[in-house]
Amino acid sequence: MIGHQNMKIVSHESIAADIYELVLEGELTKRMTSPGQFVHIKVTTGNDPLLRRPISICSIDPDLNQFTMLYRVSGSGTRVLAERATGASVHVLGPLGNGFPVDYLKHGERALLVGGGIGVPPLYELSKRLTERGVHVTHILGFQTEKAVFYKKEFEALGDTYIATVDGSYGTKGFVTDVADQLSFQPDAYYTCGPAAMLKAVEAKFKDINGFISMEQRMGCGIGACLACVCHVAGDESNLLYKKVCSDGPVFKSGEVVL
Amino acid sequence: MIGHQNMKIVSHESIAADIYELVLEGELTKRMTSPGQFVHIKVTTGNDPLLRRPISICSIDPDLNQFTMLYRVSGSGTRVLAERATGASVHVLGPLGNGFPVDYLKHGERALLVGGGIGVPPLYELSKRLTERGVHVTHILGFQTEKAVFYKKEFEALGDTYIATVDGSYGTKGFVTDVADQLSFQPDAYYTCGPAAMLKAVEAKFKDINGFISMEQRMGCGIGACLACVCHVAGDESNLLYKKVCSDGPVFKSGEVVL
Amino acid sequence: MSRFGIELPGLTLKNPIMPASGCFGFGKEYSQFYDLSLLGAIMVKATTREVRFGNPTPRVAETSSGMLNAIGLQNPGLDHVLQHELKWLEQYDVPIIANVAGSTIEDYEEVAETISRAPNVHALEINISCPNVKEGGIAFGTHPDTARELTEKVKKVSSVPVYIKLSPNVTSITEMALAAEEGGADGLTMINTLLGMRLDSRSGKPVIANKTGGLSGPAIKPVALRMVYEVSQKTALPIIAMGGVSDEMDVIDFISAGASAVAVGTANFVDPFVCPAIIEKLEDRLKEWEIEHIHDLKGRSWMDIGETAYHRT
Amino acid sequence: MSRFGIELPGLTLKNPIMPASGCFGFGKEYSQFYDLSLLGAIMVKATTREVRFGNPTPRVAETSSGMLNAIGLQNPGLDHVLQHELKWLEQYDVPIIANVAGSTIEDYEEVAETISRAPNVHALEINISCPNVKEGGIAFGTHPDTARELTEKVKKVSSVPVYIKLSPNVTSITEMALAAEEGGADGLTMINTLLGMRLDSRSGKPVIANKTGGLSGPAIKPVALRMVYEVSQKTALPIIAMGGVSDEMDVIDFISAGASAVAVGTANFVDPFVCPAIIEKLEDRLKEWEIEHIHDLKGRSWMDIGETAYHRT
Ligand SMILES: Cc1cc2nc3c(=O)[nH]c(=O)nc-3n(C[C@H](O)[C@H](O)[C@H](O)COP(=O)(O)OP(=O)(O)OC[C@H]3O[C@@H](n4cnc5c(N)ncnc54)[C@H](O)[C@@H]3O)c2cc1C
Ligand SMILES: Cc1cc2nc3c(=O)[nH]c(=O)nc-3n(C[C@H](O)[C@H](O)[C@H](O)COP(=O)(O)OP(=O)(O)OC[C@H]3O[C@@H](n4cnc5c(N)ncnc54)[C@H](O)[C@@H]3O)c2cc1C
Ligand SMILES: Cc1cc2nc3c(=O)[nH]c(=O)nc-3n(C[C@H](O)[C@H](O)[C@H](O)COP(=O)(O)O)c2cc1C
Ligand SMILES: Cc1cc2nc3c(=O)[nH]c(=O)nc-3n(C[C@H](O)[C@H](O)[C@H](O)COP(=O)(O)O)c2cc1C
Ligand code: FES
Ligand code: FES
Repeated sequence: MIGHQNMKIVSHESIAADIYELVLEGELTKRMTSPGQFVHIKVTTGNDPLLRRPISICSIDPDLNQFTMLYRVSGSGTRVLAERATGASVHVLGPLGNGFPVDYLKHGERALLVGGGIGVPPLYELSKRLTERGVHVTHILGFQTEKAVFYKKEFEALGDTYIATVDGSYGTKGFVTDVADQLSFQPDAYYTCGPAAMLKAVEAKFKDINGFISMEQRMGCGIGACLACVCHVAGDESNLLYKKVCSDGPVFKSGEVVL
Repeated sequence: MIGHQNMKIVSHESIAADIYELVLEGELTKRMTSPGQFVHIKVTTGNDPLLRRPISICSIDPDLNQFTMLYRVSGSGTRVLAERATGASVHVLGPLGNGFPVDYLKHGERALLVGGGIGVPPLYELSKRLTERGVHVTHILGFQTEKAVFYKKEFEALGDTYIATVDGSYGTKGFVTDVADQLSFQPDAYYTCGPAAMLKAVEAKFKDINGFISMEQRMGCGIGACLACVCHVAGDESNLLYKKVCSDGPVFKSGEVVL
Repeated sequence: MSRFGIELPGLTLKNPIMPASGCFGFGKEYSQFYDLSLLGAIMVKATTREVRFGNPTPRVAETSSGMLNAIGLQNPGLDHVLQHELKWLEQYDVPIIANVAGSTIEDYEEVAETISRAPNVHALEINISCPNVKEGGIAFGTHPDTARELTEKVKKVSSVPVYIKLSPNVTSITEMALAAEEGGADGLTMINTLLGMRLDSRSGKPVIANKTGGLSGPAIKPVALRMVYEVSQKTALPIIAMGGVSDEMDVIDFISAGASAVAVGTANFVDPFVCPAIIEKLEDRLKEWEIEHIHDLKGRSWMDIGETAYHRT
Repeated sequence: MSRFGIELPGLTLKNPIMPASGCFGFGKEYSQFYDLSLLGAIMVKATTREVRFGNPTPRVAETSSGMLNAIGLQNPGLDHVLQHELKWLEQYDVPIIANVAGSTIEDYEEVAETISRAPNVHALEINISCPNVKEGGIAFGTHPDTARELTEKVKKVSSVPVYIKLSPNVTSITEMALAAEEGGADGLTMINTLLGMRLDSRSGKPVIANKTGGLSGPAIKPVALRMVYEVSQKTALPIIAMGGVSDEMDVIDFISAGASAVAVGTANFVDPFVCPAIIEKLEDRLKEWEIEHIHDLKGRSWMDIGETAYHRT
């Protein structure tokens, strides 16, 4: 169930170019159970920035009552967030939306996790959960450039991890699909999160297997009330059906919605 | 000359009900020479609150490159300021305006300093400067109630100090003018800062001697450009003459402007 | 009597706070956070005759102390709203204000007539001010004659009192208010959003797919307050005010400006608990100030002391 | 050629940045902070025929991401402005845009005729949009016929090009722009402030002595941007845009919306060094983006790629 809490910043550091790792502590963590869900953060009090920011849950530590999010500083809100110091608190609404189904795969099956840029974080908790179940996990992570790469070691600890960078400064030069082309096995399912173009390419490439796709959209409320974040339903000729990314998603089955 | 600097908060504490003492450090302090001048503070980055806040310089420590301001939390800006922690920085523009003339009185003469509420702070540096010159200083400080009293000891260290509270919970019950009625001497000049009603009463009471009155007005620019803070010139029948509180004041000679 | 009870045409409000149309869906999402019966009323999302998908995404963008939206009247259509959304809301003890939109006068008439018969719909809010659709919407809200005519027609068919929702994107909002009054409106709701836009600085293109959108939130409060202040001095109609309300002080400001009740829009997105929080803090504040009834503050921004008019029960 | 050189009627601008009228006095105060010759131009405070004291205080109030002002055209009058303020400004290598206000058409004509002859006045900005005076001001700015007539009359007597300053408090700003164009205006400046108000929540009374005031600052940027976007598509007149500009990205947005140059108002109060800071950062940004000339970005919000019109020298 969705809750809300002023959560304490217990650690906050830069881990790659413009990428921060933020660890928050509070009872709200107890409600976080499904990887791929997100939280809605009010980065500061006051009216500027006004809206909350949707950020994925990257990992959950129920024992410590802590969860981690990774975010990229891009606009006004994340810029302010990056200045908030350890000990301060931020207001968190969440967990929101529906995450990746962890139990879709059984022990011994093979999962392919494909993340692009700031779409990588939610795959981390997912990968932990899948490996706990005995699912074999392979990661393909795409970044712009070497300096933007993060959490490589963390993912490597869980399964094979391939990195692609657009400028070739690290790993394979090119896109995640370029790495996927060279895969020596057929996964039983894929899980992906990243920029829309990447999601489309991944869905097209793996059209024969089932996948779970986490979408992004500009949000107002984050809880399904304002209809800011809708997408069309795949195959709907009336063009009148819709899903809300915030509350029906952000994770959809492949082929469910129009990317 | 007016300067500007991101100044570091070296100490920040609550010293009375809703009253905070803030010590800022930086080279800008070097420019602060005249008691009664003020600074214009941007309490936080971002657009809300948008405008700077005018706050008087309460004391200056040129050796440490530090100055102190005292402020009352009343609205959105001071509320945000009160949350800023030691180590953080606030942007300061100043020193602004014209302060109290310290050299108006000679060694051995008597100054009466009358402050009301949040008008008290600028009198502190003034009192230090006057006593340094050998001027005998008497303070009358008015507050709403006992809990709102601050800097009593600091003023007592410099000269006789009488406190009035509106509710009588501390010192004389009533207004600063009630204390002034009982003064056993005639001061050679008075210096006053506080709410408009108090300034008027003080000016009326001491109409036979010269005084220096620090005014308050809502400000835009703080530097004389926007004409937000004007007041009428006393005795001007055309009603077209004006002074700007920010740059011609905030300190005026008694009888100079319409209070 | 409570500090809060308010009688308005068609509406008996427990308190002056209600969510604004389009910012609360049909209530379902917020019902997970608190009991909707706490609210003074609910202004539900605009309903049109047919189902509408609305505009392409992105539909929202943030601005300094505000947000832009161009949802484009997405809604499941009149029948579905009646059979599902309003039906579902019947479990709560809260009057519903149905927000009516359309492309033609006939659309408005049909929706108004039908929806006004729903048992829990106690008033209509006629949306002649939506800036985000090509036909209808704001066009009706910027010409006094059209607004008057539309009000008359809707009044004829509605079985509950009719509030006209005014657009701020006009030279004289008072003129529009008077046109609505002449048309027989029972009340006014104001303001809808200001037409604005945001560009992506890098590409130079509009962030919102619809290009322009409606500006809401604290940024527009000064404009909304001024308009309520102006209009409340010129018409006898009760006003439900909105525009940037996010705490109890904002509510007091709008009541002081002349409003009878207040709606909360964008602030629900910032804090889903904002409506009950405001109700609680408003009650505390009135107690602290020893104000017997919220309407003792009504119009005090422009009334002489002592002149304060009571519109209470 | 520089990335910045811009030719507009009457004006050769070193760069597209100038302080907005009323937010910079006649420059003296800001000259203690930097060399005024750095600026593209200076829009000086409104000048009326006679000296004016303006409105009682308080004259300003803060709002979320904005401020209200009701200065009321305080100025030392035409003669004094000519003999002292403009004279003093002659020491700087910067074109002056004189802001002209009045209560009657004759007032405007007289001020325009005389002030346009000052050697450093390169253009007039006709303020038909001041919301803070009882007579004149905004009244001229909300009726197309009056605006057209005023423009014609001022054009006849002015010896420099005439820019009309548009009010956002209208149903159709495009209509007003076209009226100015028909009247013979050489350019437009937009927007002036939105009419708004703030109440003191405790007393319920207006904070500003004049009761209402003009809203400026980042809060109004979305409205200003939308209006520039609309107007620039309908008229051939160059636009000097303003409304909430506080950094170089805001400048890029207004140029992308269709403006030829940009003025900075309220931001000068927040940071007196803002104009030269913007000029510097704008140049850096264009370099980084490999944009040869700022006008390569002009109108790109609505123009198709490749269609970008150059208004450069
Ligand atoms: C379900 C979901 C999960 C996400 N998870 C992460 C994450 O784990 N880490 C991370 O860095 N980013 C994540 N994002 C993207 C993140 O929300 C945006 O980068 C962020 O909101 C940008 O805010 P800003 O203040 O930097 O930018 P601004 O430009 O100031 O934002 C202005 C407005 O636009 C919205 N916005 C801007 N970019 C995006 C975007 N790409 N997606 C959605 N809204 C946007 C903001 O939320 C805000 O309302 C996620 C987005 C969604 C929808
Ligand atoms: C020359 C001068 C010296 C001052 N010195 C001090 C001081 O040493 N300590 C102190 O606590 N206060 C001082 N004040 C008053 C102080 O500026 C206000 O209390 C403060 O600006 C209120 O800000 P806020 O964010 O609390 O209120 P808000 O209500 O959020 O302020 C909104 C706007 O109104 C202005 N404003 C509100 N109250 C006042 C006021 N009384 N005077 C001027 N502007 C106001 C604010 O600056 C801001 O622009 C001084 C004022 C002036 C003019
Ligand atoms: C996302 C969103 C959707 C809206 N949809 C509607 C609507 O369907 N009908 C309507 O009359 N007003 C609609 N509005 C306008 C609000 O009801 C309200 O008038 C406006 O947002 C100002 O109030 P606020 O500043 O509190 O948000 C919408 C506003 C927002 C932000
Ligand atoms: C204090 C103040 C005084 C102003 N005086 C004038 C004026 O004399 N003439 C005028 O045309 N505009 C005047 N304006 C309007 C500005 O020039 C500008 O159009 C408006 O503030 C929007 O820009 P901004 O958001 O950058 O401030 C004034 C604005 C402010 C804030
Ligand atoms: S963000 Fe409001 S419905 Fe999804
Ligand atoms: S505050 Fe601008 S002139 Fe004084």
